[in-house]
Amino acid sequence: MPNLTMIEAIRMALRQEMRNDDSVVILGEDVGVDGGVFRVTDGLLDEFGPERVIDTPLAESLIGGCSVGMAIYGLRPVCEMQFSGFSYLGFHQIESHASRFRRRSQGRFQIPMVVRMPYGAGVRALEHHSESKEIYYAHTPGLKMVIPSGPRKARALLLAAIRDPDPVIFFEPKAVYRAFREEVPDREEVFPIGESEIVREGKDLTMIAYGAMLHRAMEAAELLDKEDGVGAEVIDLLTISPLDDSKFCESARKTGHVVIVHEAPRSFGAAAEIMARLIEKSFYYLEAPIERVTGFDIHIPYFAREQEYLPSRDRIVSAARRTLEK
Amino acid sequence: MPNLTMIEAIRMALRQEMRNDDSVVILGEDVGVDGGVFRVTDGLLDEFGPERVIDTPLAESLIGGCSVGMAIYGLRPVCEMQFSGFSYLGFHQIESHASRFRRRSQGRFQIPMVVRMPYGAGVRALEHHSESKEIYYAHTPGLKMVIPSGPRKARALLLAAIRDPDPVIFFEPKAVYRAFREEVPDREEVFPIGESEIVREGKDLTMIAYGAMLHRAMEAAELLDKEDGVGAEVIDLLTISPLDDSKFCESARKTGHVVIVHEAPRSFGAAAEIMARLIEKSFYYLEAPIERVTGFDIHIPYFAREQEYLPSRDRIVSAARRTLEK
Amino acid sequence: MPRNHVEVPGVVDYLSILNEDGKVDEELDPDLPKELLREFHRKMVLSRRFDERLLRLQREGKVGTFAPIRGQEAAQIGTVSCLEKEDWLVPAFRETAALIWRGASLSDIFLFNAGFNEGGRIPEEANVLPIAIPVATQILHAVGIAYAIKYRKRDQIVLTYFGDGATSEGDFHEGLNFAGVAGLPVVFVCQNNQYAISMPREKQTKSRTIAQKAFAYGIPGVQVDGNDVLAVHTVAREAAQRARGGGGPTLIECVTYRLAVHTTADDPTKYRSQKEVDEWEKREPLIRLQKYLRQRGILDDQAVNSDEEEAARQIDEAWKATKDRIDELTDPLAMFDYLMADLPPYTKEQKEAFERFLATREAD
Amino acid sequence: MPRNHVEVPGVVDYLSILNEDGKVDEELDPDLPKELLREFHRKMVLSRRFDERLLRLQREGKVGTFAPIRGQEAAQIGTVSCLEKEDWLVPAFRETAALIWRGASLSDIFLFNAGFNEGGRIPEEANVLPIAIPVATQILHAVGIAYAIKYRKRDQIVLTYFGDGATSEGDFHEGLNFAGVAGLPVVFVCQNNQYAISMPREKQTKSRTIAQKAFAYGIPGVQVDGNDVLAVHTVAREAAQRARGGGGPTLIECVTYRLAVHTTADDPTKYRSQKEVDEWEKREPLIRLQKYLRQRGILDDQAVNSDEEEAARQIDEAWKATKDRIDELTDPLAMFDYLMADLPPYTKEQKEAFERFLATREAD
Ligand SMILES: Cc1ncc(C[n+]2csc(CCOP(=O)(O)OP(=O)(O)O)c2C)c(N)n1
Ligand SMILES: Cc1ncc(C[n+]2csc(CCOP(=O)(O)OP(=O)(O)O)c2C)c(N)n1
Ligand SMILES: [Mg+2]
Ligand SMILES: [Mg+2]
Repeated sequence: MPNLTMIEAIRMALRQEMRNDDSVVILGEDVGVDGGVFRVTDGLLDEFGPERVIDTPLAESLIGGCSVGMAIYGLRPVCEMQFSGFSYLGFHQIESHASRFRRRSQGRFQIPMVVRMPYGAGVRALEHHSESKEIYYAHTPGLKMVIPSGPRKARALLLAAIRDPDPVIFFEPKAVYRAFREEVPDREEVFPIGESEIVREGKDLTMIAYGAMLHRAMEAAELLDKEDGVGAEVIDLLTISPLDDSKFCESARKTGHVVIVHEAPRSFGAAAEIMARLIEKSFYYLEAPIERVTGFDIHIPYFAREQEYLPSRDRIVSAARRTLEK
Repeated sequence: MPNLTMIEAIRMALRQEMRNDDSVVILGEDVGVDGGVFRVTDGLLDEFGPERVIDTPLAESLIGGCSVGMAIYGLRPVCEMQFSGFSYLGFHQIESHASRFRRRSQGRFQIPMVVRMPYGAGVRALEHHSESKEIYYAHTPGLKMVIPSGPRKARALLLAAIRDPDPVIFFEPKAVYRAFREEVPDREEVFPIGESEIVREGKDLTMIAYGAMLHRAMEAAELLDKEDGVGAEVIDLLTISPLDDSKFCESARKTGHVVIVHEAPRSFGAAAEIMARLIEKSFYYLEAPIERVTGFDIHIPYFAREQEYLPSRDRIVSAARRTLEK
Repeated sequence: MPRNHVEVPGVVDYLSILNEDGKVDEELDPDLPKELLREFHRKMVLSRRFDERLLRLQREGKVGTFAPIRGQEAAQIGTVSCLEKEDWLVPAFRETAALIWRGASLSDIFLFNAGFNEGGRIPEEANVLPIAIPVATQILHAVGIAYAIKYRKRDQIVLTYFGDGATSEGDFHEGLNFAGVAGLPVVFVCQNNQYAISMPREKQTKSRTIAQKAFAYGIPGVQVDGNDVLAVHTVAREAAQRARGGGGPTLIECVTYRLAVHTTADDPTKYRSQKEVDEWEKREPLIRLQKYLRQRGILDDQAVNSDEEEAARQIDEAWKATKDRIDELTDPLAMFDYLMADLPPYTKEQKEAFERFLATREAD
Repeated sequence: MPRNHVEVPGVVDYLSILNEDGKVDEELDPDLPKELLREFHRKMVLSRRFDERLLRLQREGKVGTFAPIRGQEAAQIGTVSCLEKEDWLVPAFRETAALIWRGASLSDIFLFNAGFNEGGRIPEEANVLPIAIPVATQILHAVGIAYAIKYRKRDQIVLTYFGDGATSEGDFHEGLNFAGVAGLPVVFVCQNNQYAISMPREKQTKSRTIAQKAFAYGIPGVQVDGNDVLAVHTVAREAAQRARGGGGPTLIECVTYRLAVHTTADDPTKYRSQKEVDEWEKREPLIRLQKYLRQRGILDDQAVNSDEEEAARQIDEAWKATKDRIDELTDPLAMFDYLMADLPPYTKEQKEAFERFLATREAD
C-alpha cells in the first residue's frame, strides 16, 4: 500500500476515477498546466489532456455554473475553487442551481458534480485563504457537504463524491494536505457519504470533530487519557451534511459529556446543530452542558495569530475538564 | 400616530433619515422610478432625486460592492436586494468586504451600510422568491442580521440600522409587508439592534420566533392558553446576530420548556444556535427536549404547497404539547 | 498625438427584412419554405393566445405571477426554429413561445404557473432546461452543456435566451468570455425588449448596442429587428450554422419590445408612457408576419381562423387537463420528492413526523 | 447579404514612446518635468529593492506569501503619479510600487506580510484602500467611491488596479458597466502582465486586446506599453483629466510582464519558458527609464548610486522598526480588535474566556 499525503491521495482518487469513467472532467483555475496551486491535480493534464483537465478563466461563477451545465449533459465534473474563501463569487450557482436541478426538473436532470476546495487555517496564508465556512453549504438543502480528515478517507470519500448522483461540496483541510502520510490501498476503496466514524473509543467523554481539528481532538484525548485517566471517545464527522447523528447521539448516551470542536466561528456553526440533535435524541442522558471549542466569532486573524484563533489541544482539554467536573 | 403597513413604516424610516442626513442614499434595482417592486421606496425619487435614489443596472454584486465603496467614502448607503434569494450573486461583497473593512484597515474605514431585502414565504411567489436563509449572514462575523416582525419595529430597527457604524443585513418578512397595520409614532423611535423582546408573558413555556413566524407563534400561544390553560412566553428575536441570549435563557430558566419557530430549513438553522446557548447558559433548568418547528430540510416548494412547508399554528401547538408532556 | 491603432471589429450588423407594414425587402428576403412560414404563424398564434389566457387566469387568481411574452414572439420563434431536435434550449423565464415551439406541454406550463413543482417536469426526450429565474445565471449552464457537447464530439448546439437587463450581470460576462475562448457551439440570444422591469435599456448600459458587447469576447455580435421573424431567423440560422460548424459562439441582439407588463405584479405606467407602447404596437410581430404571408399568398382569412381555432382548442384542453391534475395533487408530502436521489435520514424523519402530524390533523 | 452597419468605436490606440533601448520617439516625448522624472526613478528604485528584500525575507521565513512586482514598476508609477493627494487609490494585491508612491509606510507593508493585521492599518489622511485579495472585487469599491465623489461634487478621482485575469470576473463587468452609464470619475488600470498565475493571457479571453473590452461599456479603452513609464504616464494623465473633467471612466491596458513568481508559493517553470522571461527582461522598465534619463542628462552614475543608497537605507530602517514592532505585538487578544465598533456580548464572553484560558496557560 502506498504511503500518501492527502494531496497524493486525492490525486489518486481523481486519476483512478478518470481512468474508470470518461465522463469525469476536472475544471478550475490553474488545475491543468500548473497542476493546481497545491499540486493536487499535478500530472492529470498530461494523462488526460486539456479537454478533460480544463484551465478555466478566472471566474468562480463560471466554474460552478459551467459544471452544472456539464452535469446536466451527463458528465461528472469535479471542479475546484482555488480556496473556499473565493467560492462565494460562485455561491449562487451552487445555492440556486446545483442544489435544485433535480427538484426543478422533477427528476429529469441530476447534478452529479463535486466542488473541491481547500479550506481552513494553519498554513500561514493570506486573508481569505484560511476560512472555514462549511455552514453556508451545510445549511443549503440539496447539497452534501464532506470534510475528510486524513489521506485515506479523503481518497475514499472523494470516490464516493464523484459517483454520487447529487452535488457534493468537498472541503479539503489544507493544514492536513502535507502534514502526514497514510497507507492508502491501491485497490478501490469507497467510504459512504453520510457516515461518521468512531476513531477512538472511550466511555467517559464524547469528542466530536472533523477536518484538521480532528487531530487536535485526538491529541487532547491522548492527553486526557494520560494525565486524567479519562477515556474520550472521538468521533470524526466526515460528512457535515447530511449529518450522521446516530453515532454521536449513541456515544453521548453512554458518556453523558460532550465536547465539540471546529475551527469555524462559533455562532451558528456546525457545533450548534450537533447540540440540537443531542437535545432532540439524547437529552435525558446529558449530564453536563456540552462544550464548544471553536474559532471565535471574528474573522480569523492574519497568520501571525492564526494558531491563537484555532482550537488548540489545551483549549480542548480545558473544555473537557470543565464539562467533566460538572 | 399614523396607522401603517410594514411597507409604509419602512418607507417612513427611509424618508425621515434621508431628510435628516444627506449621507443616506438608496440604491438597487427598480428602487427609483418604479418605487421598488413592493413599493417600499415609492415617492423617494421624487423627493430626493436620482442622485440619492439610484436605479442601478441589474447586478447584485455591483449593488453590494458599490455600497461598500460609498460607505468607505463616508456615505450611508441603504441598498436593496430585490429578493433575498438573489442576494447570493453579491454574497462575496458582503462576506469578503462589507464585513471586513473595519478590521482590514484597522479602524480607518467603517462600513455603515444597510442591505435591505424581502425574505420569506407566504406571498405565492416564484422560485427563489420565498427563501429564508438568514444563516448565511448570521454566521458571518462582522455583520449584524436583523429581522423585524411588524411595522413599528421595522421602522425603529431600520433607523438603528442606518445609523449603525457597521454593516447591517435587514431582512423584511414579505408576508408581513401588507398583512396588517400598526400605529407608528411620527416622532423618531429607535430600537436597539441586538435586543430581543418579550411580546407575551407566560410561565409554562418559552416560545422563540422572529419575522413572519412570530405571528404564528402568537396564534399558537393564544390557542394553548385557551385550550390547554398553558401560559406561553413569546420572545421576538428581532436581531438574529448578534443574538440576544439573555432574555430567552432567562425565560427558559423560568419555564423549563422551549419551542423555537422559524421558516428556514431546520438543519444548521437559527434554532440550533438558540439551543446551543440554552445548553450553555440554562442547561440545568431544561425539563424536556427543546422542540424545533421549522421549515423542512428541503427547498421550499412552489406556492401551491408553501403553506404546508411553513410552520403552522397547529404544528407549533403540537410541538408545544409534546414538550410539555415530557 | 499620433498613435498606433490596433484594429478590432468595429461594426455591428443590423438586419431588418420586413418593414412595419409587413413589406419585405425583396433583396433580403430569405425565401423560407412555405411550410416553415406557416408553422411560424401557427406557433405565434398559439403562443400569443396562450399568453393571453395565462394573463386572464392570473387576474382570476388561478395562476400566480408570470412573465408575459406579448410582442416578443418573433424574437423567440425566429431563433428557436433554427434548432434541430437534438439541440439544447436553455431558457430564461420569458420564453413561452420558444418552449411551445419545442413541444412543451401547455398543461405543464399551466400547472407550473399554478404553483406546482410538478409543472416543472421536463420530459425524458426533451433537451430543454427548466426556466431559470435568477437573471443571467442560466447562461453558464448553456456554456457547460456546450462544453460537454464539444467534449463528446456530438452534432448538437445550444441556444440560450436572456434579456437586456441580464447583460449587466457578471454571469453574462463570465459565460460569453469562456464560450469565446473555448470556441463552444452556443448561440446567445439577447431579447432586448427595452426594459428590465422599470429600467430602460439606455440606463442599463452606455454601450450603443448590446451586440457590440461581443467584441469584448472576440466573438461575432449582430443586431436584428426582433419583431421581424424573417430577419431574426436569418441571423439565427447563420449563428447556428457557425456553431454547428465549429465556428464558435455568436451574440444576437433582438431589438424588440415587451408590450405587456413585466410580470403580473408590475405596473408599467410607473415607468413608461402609453404613447411609447402604442408606437411599438405598430411594429408588433404577429400582424407583420400575417401581412407578409398574405402578400406571399401563404395565408388567407380562413387559414388565420383555423390557426386561431386550433390554438383555442389546445389551450382549452390543456387548462381542463390541468384542473384535473390539480385536483389530484393533494398530497403535501410530495414536497419531499426529488430533493436528492435518496432522502437523507434526518429529512426522512421530518417527513415522517409531518406525516404523523397530518394524520392527527385529519383525525381532528 | 447586404446589411446596415452600426458604427461603434472600433479602434484601440496603442501608445509606446520609449523603445527597448530607452530611445525616445521624439515626436511623442511628453517632455515631463525633470523633477518628476527623477522622482519616477527614485520610486522605481525603491520599489524594486523593497520587493527584492521582501522576497529575501520570505525565503528566510520571516514574512509570508506575497506577490512580487518586478517588471511592473512603470505600469504602476506611470499611472499612480497622475493622482493628486486627495484622489483615491484602490489597489489589488500587486501594487507595492503604487502604494510606495502614495507614501505607504514600508514598515506597515513588512508587518502586514509578517502576518499581522496591524500592518493593514491605513493612516487617517491617506485616501488609499487596503489591498484586496479576491480578484476584481475591489473594482466595485472604486466605483462606489467614485459615485460618492460625484454625489458630493468633490474635485477628486479614483484609480483602481487589477490584472489581466481579473477581467474575466463578473465584478470587472459589473463595475465598468455602471461606471460607464453613471459617468463616474474613475480610471481603470489593467496591468496585463500576461499571466494569471499559470494562465496565459491568450487563454484568459479571446478578445485581441483587453482595452477593447471598454467598448462593451461605451467608454474609451486604450492600450499602452506598460514598461514604458513615459507612455503609461501620458495615457494615464489623459484618462485622469477626462475623469476630473466629468468625462467619465477610461480603461487602460498596460501591456507588461511579471518577471518574478506569481507569489512566493508559485513555480513559474511549470507554465513558461526561461526564454520568454529573458525576452521580457530586455524590456524591463527600470533600465529603460535609466537609459532615457541618462540621454536627457537627468541621471548619472552618482545619482543612481545615491537613489540606490537612499532606498537601501529606508528599507533597512523599516525592517528594523518592523522587528521592534513585532516584538511588541505579543497580545493574542488583539485579534478581537476592530471587529465592529462594539464587540457583541457573546463575542466578548469568548474573548474573556480566552483571556482566562491564557492566564491559566501562563500560570502553568
Ligand atoms: C439575479 C436576479 N436579480 C433580480 C431578479 C428580479 N428580476 C426578475 S426579472 C428582472 C428584470 C430582467 O430584465 P431583462 O434581463 O431585461 O429581462 P426581461 O424581464 O425584460 O425579459 C429582475 C430584476 C432576478 N430574477 N434575478
Ligand atoms: C476571486 C479570486 N479567485 C482566485 C484567487 C486566487 N488568485 C490569486 S491571484 C490570481 C491570479 C490573478 O491574475 P491577474 O488578475 O492577472 O493578476 P496578477 O496576479 O497577474 O497580478 C488568482 C487566481 C483570488 N485571489 N481571488
Ligand atoms: Mg428586458
Ligand atoms: Mg496577470
